[in-house]
Amino acid sequence: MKKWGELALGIVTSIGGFLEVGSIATSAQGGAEFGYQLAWVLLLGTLSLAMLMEMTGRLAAVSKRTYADLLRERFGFRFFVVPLVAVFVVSLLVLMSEIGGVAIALQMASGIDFRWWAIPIALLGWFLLWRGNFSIVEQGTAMLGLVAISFAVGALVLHPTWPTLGRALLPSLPSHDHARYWYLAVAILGASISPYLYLFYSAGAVEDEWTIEHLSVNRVTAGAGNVFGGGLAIAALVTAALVLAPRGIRVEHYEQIALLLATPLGRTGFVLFIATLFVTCFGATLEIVLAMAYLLAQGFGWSWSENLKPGKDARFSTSYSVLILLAALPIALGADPLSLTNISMVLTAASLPVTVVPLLVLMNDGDILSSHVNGWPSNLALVVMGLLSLVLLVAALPLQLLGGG
Amino acid sequence: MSGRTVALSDLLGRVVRDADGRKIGRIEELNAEISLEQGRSDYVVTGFSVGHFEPFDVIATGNFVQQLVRRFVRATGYSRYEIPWDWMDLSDPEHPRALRRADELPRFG
Amino acid sequence: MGALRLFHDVIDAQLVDRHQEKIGRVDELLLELEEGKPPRVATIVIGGAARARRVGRWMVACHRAVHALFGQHEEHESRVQFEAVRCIADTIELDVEADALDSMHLEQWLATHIICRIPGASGERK
Amino acid sequence: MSAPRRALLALVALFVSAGCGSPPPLDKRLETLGSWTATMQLAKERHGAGAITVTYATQLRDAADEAFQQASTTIGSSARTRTDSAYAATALDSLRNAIRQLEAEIGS
Repeated sequence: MKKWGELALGIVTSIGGFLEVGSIATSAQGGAEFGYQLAWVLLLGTLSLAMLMEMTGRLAAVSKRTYADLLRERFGFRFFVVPLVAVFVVSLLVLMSEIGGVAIALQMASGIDFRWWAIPIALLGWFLLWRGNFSIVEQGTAMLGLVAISFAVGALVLHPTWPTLGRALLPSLPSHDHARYWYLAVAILGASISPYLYLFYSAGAVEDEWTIEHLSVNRVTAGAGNVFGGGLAIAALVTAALVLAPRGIRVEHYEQIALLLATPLGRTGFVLFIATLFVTCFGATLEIVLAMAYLLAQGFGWSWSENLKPGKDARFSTSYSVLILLAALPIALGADPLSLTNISMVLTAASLPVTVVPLLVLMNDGDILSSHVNGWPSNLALVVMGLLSLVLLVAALPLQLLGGG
Repeated sequence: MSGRTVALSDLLGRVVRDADGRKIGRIEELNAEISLEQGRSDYVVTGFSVGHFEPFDVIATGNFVQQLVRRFVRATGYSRYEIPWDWMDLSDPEHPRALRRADELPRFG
Repeated sequence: MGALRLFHDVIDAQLVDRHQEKIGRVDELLLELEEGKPPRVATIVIGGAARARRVGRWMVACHRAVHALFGQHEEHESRVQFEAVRCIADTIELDVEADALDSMHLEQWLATHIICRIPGASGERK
Repeated sequence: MSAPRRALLALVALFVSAGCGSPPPLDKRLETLGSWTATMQLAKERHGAGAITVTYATQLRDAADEAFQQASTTIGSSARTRTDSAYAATALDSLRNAIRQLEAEIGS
């Protein structure tokens, strides 16, 4: 029975964990401006994330060591500095956007300007991390994250034309605004394939003391869980395509996105959207700040675990405490959450090579994975993923200039 | 008489030249074993692995690139010399020299 | 413990003390060279300065600047003789006490002065 | 510092400066104004159907107002010919009306 419990938990975690401010904002903007057409990018992002999480999960289950730990130990500190700095900077920006998302949700509900909510949100998040252990943080936010299913309900109520959606799952070129199309594609990929997701996932596998028996749970969690999560992001895109696009509404401010569910589902839709934005962004806030603390602690060899009392891992708990408050400052000072989100999503896409390419070496290292090394299909997928990440790195900056903002 | 001290990371990646001054590759690994002497059990370096990447040598300074290339590019120009410690002159740690010509050194790959 | 690969197995490895407490990583390994003798694996160095030196001058400058920012001018570095190594596996166990290491200064300072002053911080597991 | 790392830093620096581009062309401006007009109309309809709260609708109105103020001061620079200015004027008018109608809806 324990295996089924973990299976359900696994799926719940990735459903709840997938949607966050980045995927909601980029899917809404994509649907509003290009209808169904960008659905294939979400599919590509979801499958890539599922693959990367399966691999980092397998790495952690077999070797009992996290991805960040192996990155430092196998390649040396001189190399490790690059992913460390890149992922840290990018995750800090995404963390700010997530806190912005929660603040906007509270502003829409209360009418009090989002700036006032930033510090209280950070303090609440800090309190949960300080007192709660790993499973409370992971399962609590994921269970609540299921409210994101309201996007699927919203999309269904609007009766999407399935054949068009089916065709949109295949890559297609835009008819107008090429730079904007590819900019949103990069932002959507950045929103779905975020390094903190698989760093957190591999640390979670160690926190949950996974062993080789968990490889099947790992495959299902990384696979099915993420496909479910990606499905919700596609639902958000479809809802925007059916509500915003026909009316020529482009998403310039977060507030506009609430109309997505208020249109098909009335007042309940409006309330469900605010709950979804609040819960998914708050869950992501906890996940990102923990992932950053894990990255530092595992990289420098400090003691770390969300299951230990803070006194036992002082530098680890100081890190997440300082980071969550630091990330709340720009929002408290009035930084625009939507442009912050867009820039952080594109930067995330640009930072992918430093965490994807090293997997090529680690996942084929018999010392670490013994018989569980990558088969040729996984290696092929990883090489394609590595090339895609290099294309994103090169394309991100010009697209930010041409199609951004 | 305690001798000079050198940091391992200062040796890794250093270009090694053979007795004739020809570049034979970069230090990739140092192998060590326990030696029991005067009642002390110390680890001492028994040999140096010096890797050579014909086409990639320029970029193969970082260990990451070496591991990436070595793992996937068996065919092209990767070869490794295993140099015993007493054939390696470390008087100047920044310019390690092998005390034999390249063709006399045990070679793999 | 047979043959050892110093880069692969030792440097950057996770270190633990007698009680399996994590005490940092092997940030540098010092070898002692003596005429006519094989280089001896002498000292494990744990500390930010040694790490920074491995990356480059700009990193050393960054490291020093951050320390100065926090008003810390002396370097908290630990040099442990390689004889203290008890076991080498995924982690390297040293026959030392975490509290006795200078490189653990920040961990102890934070724990006593800040963390344990906040309720819910002391104790073993949540 | 090794070449790849210097390139990475240059890339990031370029990124930060990428935030501020040149003033958007007129059609983008008109699209934005049209988008906010449509947002006001949808908000009015949704509020009428009891789907959204007054608090939320007011925030949408404020955001639209801000877009309107910004456009009315800066649209002159993109509208060169007389026909452009005509388009700009009508777009501004329709947004102002849409905002007024929403205010009437949530005011009542």
